[in-house]
Amino acid sequence: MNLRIENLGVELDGFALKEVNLELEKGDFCALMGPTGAGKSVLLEALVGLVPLKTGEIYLDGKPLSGLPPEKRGISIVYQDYALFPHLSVRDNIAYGLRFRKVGRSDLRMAELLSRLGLEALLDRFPSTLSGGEQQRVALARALVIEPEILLLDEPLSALDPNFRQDLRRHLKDLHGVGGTTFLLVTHDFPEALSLARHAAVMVNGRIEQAGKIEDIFLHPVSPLVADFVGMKNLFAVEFSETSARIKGLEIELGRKPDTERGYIAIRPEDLVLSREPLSSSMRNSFAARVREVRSHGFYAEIDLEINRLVFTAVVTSRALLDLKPQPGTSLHLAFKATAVHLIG
Amino acid sequence: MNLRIENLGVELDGFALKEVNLELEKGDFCALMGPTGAGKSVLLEALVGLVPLKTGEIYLDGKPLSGLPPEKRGISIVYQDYALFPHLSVRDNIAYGLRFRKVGRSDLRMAELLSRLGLEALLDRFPSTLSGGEQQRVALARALVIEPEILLLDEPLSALDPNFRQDLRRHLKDLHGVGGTTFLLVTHDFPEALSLARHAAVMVNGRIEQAGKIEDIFLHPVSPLVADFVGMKNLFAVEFSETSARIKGLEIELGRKPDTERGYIAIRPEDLVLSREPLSSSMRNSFAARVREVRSHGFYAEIDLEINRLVFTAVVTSRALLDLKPQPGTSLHLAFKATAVHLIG
Amino acid sequence: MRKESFLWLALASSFLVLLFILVPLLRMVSAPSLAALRATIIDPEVLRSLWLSLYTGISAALICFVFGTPLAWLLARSEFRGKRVVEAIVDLPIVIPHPVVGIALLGLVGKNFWFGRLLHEFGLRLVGNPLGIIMVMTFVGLPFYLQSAKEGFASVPPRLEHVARSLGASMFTTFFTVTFPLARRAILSGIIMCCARAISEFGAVVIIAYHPMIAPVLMFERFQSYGLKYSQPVAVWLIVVCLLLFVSLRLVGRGPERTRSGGAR
Amino acid sequence: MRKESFLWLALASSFLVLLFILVPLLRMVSAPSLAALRATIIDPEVLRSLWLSLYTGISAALICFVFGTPLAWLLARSEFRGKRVVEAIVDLPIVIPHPVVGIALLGLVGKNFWFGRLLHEFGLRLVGNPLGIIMVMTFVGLPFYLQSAKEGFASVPPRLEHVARSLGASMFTTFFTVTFPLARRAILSGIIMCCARAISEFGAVVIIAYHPMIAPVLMFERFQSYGLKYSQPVAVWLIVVCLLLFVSLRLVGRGPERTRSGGAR
Repeated sequence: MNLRIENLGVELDGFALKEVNLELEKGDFCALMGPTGAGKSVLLEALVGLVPLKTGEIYLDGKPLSGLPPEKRGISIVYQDYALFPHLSVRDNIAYGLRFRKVGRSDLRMAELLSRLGLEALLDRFPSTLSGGEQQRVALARALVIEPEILLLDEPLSALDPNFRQDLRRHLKDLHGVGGTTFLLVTHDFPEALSLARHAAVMVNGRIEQAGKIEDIFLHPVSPLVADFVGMKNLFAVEFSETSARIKGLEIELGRKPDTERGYIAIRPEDLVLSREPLSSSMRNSFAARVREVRSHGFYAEIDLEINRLVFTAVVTSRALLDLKPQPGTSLHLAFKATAVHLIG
Repeated sequence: MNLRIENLGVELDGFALKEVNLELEKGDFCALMGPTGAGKSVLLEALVGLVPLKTGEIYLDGKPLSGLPPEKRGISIVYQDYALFPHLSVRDNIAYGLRFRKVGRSDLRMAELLSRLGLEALLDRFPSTLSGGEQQRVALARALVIEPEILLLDEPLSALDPNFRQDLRRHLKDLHGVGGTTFLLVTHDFPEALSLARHAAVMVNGRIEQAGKIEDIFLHPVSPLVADFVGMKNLFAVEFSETSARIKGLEIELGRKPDTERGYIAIRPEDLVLSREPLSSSMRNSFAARVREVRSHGFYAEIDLEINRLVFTAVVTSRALLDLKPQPGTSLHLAFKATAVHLIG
Repeated sequence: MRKESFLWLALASSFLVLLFILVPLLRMVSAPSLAALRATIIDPEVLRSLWLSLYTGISAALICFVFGTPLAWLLARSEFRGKRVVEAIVDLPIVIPHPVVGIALLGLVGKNFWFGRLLHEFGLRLVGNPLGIIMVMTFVGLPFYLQSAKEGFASVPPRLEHVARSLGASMFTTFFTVTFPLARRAILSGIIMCCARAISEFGAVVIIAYHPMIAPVLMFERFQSYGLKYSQPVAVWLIVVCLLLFVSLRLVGRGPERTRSGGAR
Repeated sequence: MRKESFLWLALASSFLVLLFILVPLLRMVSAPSLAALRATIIDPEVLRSLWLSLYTGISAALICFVFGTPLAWLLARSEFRGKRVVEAIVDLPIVIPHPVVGIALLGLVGKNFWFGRLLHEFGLRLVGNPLGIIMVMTFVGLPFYLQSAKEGFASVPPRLEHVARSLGASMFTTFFTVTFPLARRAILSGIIMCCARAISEFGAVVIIAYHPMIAPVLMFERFQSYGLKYSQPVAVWLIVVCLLLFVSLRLVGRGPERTRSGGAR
């Protein structure tokens, strides 16, 4: 294991991290997700060595870090607000760390980063003359040129304009392949994590709720909190009987028999199929529903539908919206496969 | 016309509004959209009377406003950062304007707003103890209790957490129905405008590029700038011949004959239909394409496809993604109706 | 280890600085015997000078408050050509050597200038008079009040004023219901700093008015006539009176605020 | 109309305040004849006192810079119990009446206290000596330097320091390559304010050292011995020298910054 966080606890102004455990392999790209105030940034600060640990230990390549000051840890950080040195040129910003860490072939390394990030033309400029996207690329170069063991990214995209965001996302993917550096990306945006990371951990209230492959978290959230966070809108507390789940008189076919009698089921909004007429299809669950509300979001729209006072949210493209023409109060048919129903907790 | 802006010009620190014309009917809900820095907030400040006009005039119910100080205009404003008075309780904040404007039945009006916005329990609290969503509801009540002619909303949702955002959006819709107040909402978020407003104006570089019904702007943008802003990703400069458009050897059927020889065409990403096998359908345009990149965004994914070095972007649901399994380099079939092709400019 | 040595160095240097400020003051306060202190505070000359220092200082601070507040507001809220020049002018009284201040004011209101003679004809005696002392104190105290009040006004978000205007409040009402209440603490701090600076002034006052004697002048006279030992008790009492004044001002200023935001976390 | 009347009132009051500060100074500067000014500046006693004022003031500012910088940094960067007490202590020299400062320092280093006698035995004479003047000036100038330097450090985002640390810089190196360069302007301002306050001091210096005479003391003596007219030229020259010093310091401090961010918009 490259990075191992063991039973880490931090207390800070009444806010606390508790029993945080996490392991990252060398060269991994892990996303640390969670709602605002979950403690993601505090965990990063603990890794860098800026806040004292109350319990636990952090190991890097097996060596404990807790005695080491930030400058001895080999952990670089990139902040949301770039944090470039305003009194230094782009060149001096990027080269800042090189005088402290002896990096072999640092000239080559620097040249390669500059060319990959398209920064050659900006070397003599000062940070205040750069766009947000350019500044963040400089910050990335500065953090990576010293070949850190770990690169921490604290919501590096969220201050950027959408156009730059996409651009930087591509750069991040690109750079991750090159060195052996492990990336740990903090974000409160699940789609962003999904598009970048291989593994992920979801943090809620100072604890890690779930960690693992990002697809697994997306497909099999272990708790309602995680389910809600990864966009499983249709989350219901149900009673199981045989291979079906019951809630408010509604019987939902699961196609398999759960271990417990009670639990949660969740269905992704995009797994709900809507139609004006009942579909004759292989989908095991099909109901007549009443439209409650339609929220258009440009590319896609969310439709709230009611069945027996149970509200389902479906996502359809704006295109489909024009075909379905759903109006609050009218009826539509709603169907979904038994395999689209996820059992939680 | 309730509000008429005629040939308005403003100069401010090197930034300028030029020849702004806009008309709003009484009780309208209009969205003022545009990228950051387009001058939307400056226009609001000109309406409130905080920046001097260089040219033009603003008429409210036919009367010119330019001589009037802000307090005589009958135009309320709600800011992104709430701008509540921190030294006054919620009650005193909301009632602040009532001592200056004689509003009939102000008690009734206040009681109704409090109940609609769910603020009754918060009356004795101070702003610093409220959540962002609560603060914005108080700001709304404060602005509306004096029954202004016009309510200006300066990105009222963008500082809120996504959960509160939806909640406040509903409140805005609800409140708009009640009084006769005209709403003018500034946003740089097209989906937000689409879900709230009836009419819209798109502002770019200090000018109004297009104004009209919001659906018309969505469906028929007049310029590439507007098209890009409302999410028309597939925008190409083409030559027309008969009822088709040519670009890089590709011939796209339009189903109608354009007036000009050259121009732009745009196709919404969600109007592109993807399939693994060629579809035998009524769609007039069908091509084999190579997948270049797939970007997942949770509910939906964007796929870049290449045909003759022309890049198309399609939007599909995550569900469809699992069926199509597109990998960079593989082939897919891309089709769209002739009616999905929009002629611009 | 290196990290700690840097911190220790900083701590050591800081301690040195604090000791340098505190030790002389503590030594002075502890030097006079209680008997000497008691004898001093019933000396009518001392009482008169303390009282004179207090009321001239407070008057100067109030004058700064009344006339300085509009200027502080303008400096915080508006941009205009020559603003930096105005700010430099406002800071001048800090930079001007204290006897120079006295000489400059005396040159204006003294009898060898027409303006001074004019004042004198109207019965307005400033030289050797509490009014003259207040004038000098206002001069040296102004920058301290303006600085603090300006910062106070600048920290009130202009948006709050815009909202108040759009809700129907005039510029005047907006100032008194929004801007001023929110800048209250800074304004009070400014008044206290201004008052403190005024009461501490010696070099400028001594030129305009050796008599009636404010406390610092009395102290100086006793030092020159009788030596260190006889000036120390007056110094102690002056410091005690000033501390009482400032602490009570702070308490008065803080009281209402607490009640008001009682619901705040 | 109401809006305008409010603005006019504010403008009128502001003008009054600016006139109150400027007119006495302008009157004083214009009062002495050119001949008197010329005669004054070749007077060796005046030259000596100006030079003494300058070098003691600059020395005091440099001492504040060297010993005060760590304290300013700690106050800007760390939270600790009793921080408000430390801040109050640091502000004390502003509030203490000037002769009291002199009396307090004299009480410590004078011959009727063991510490003073100890210093004297080691050959360190402070009373009636430039060293004593520097000590007094350091005392009164400290708060001005600390205030400005503290604000300068506080305005440097801690994140920049965190990044520097994570890139391998020690606390020490981070301070000298990031924190200090970014707070440079505020530190320079602090040095200038401190120097100005030091040179302007009179009441405290006159108690520790009437001789050798700094310029304000000389001015005071000429005022007392010969009257207003003979003190004005010295005052004018002192002001001219101070202004030259501060303007050149500002220019020196600004020069490199401009070159460096030459590419900035």
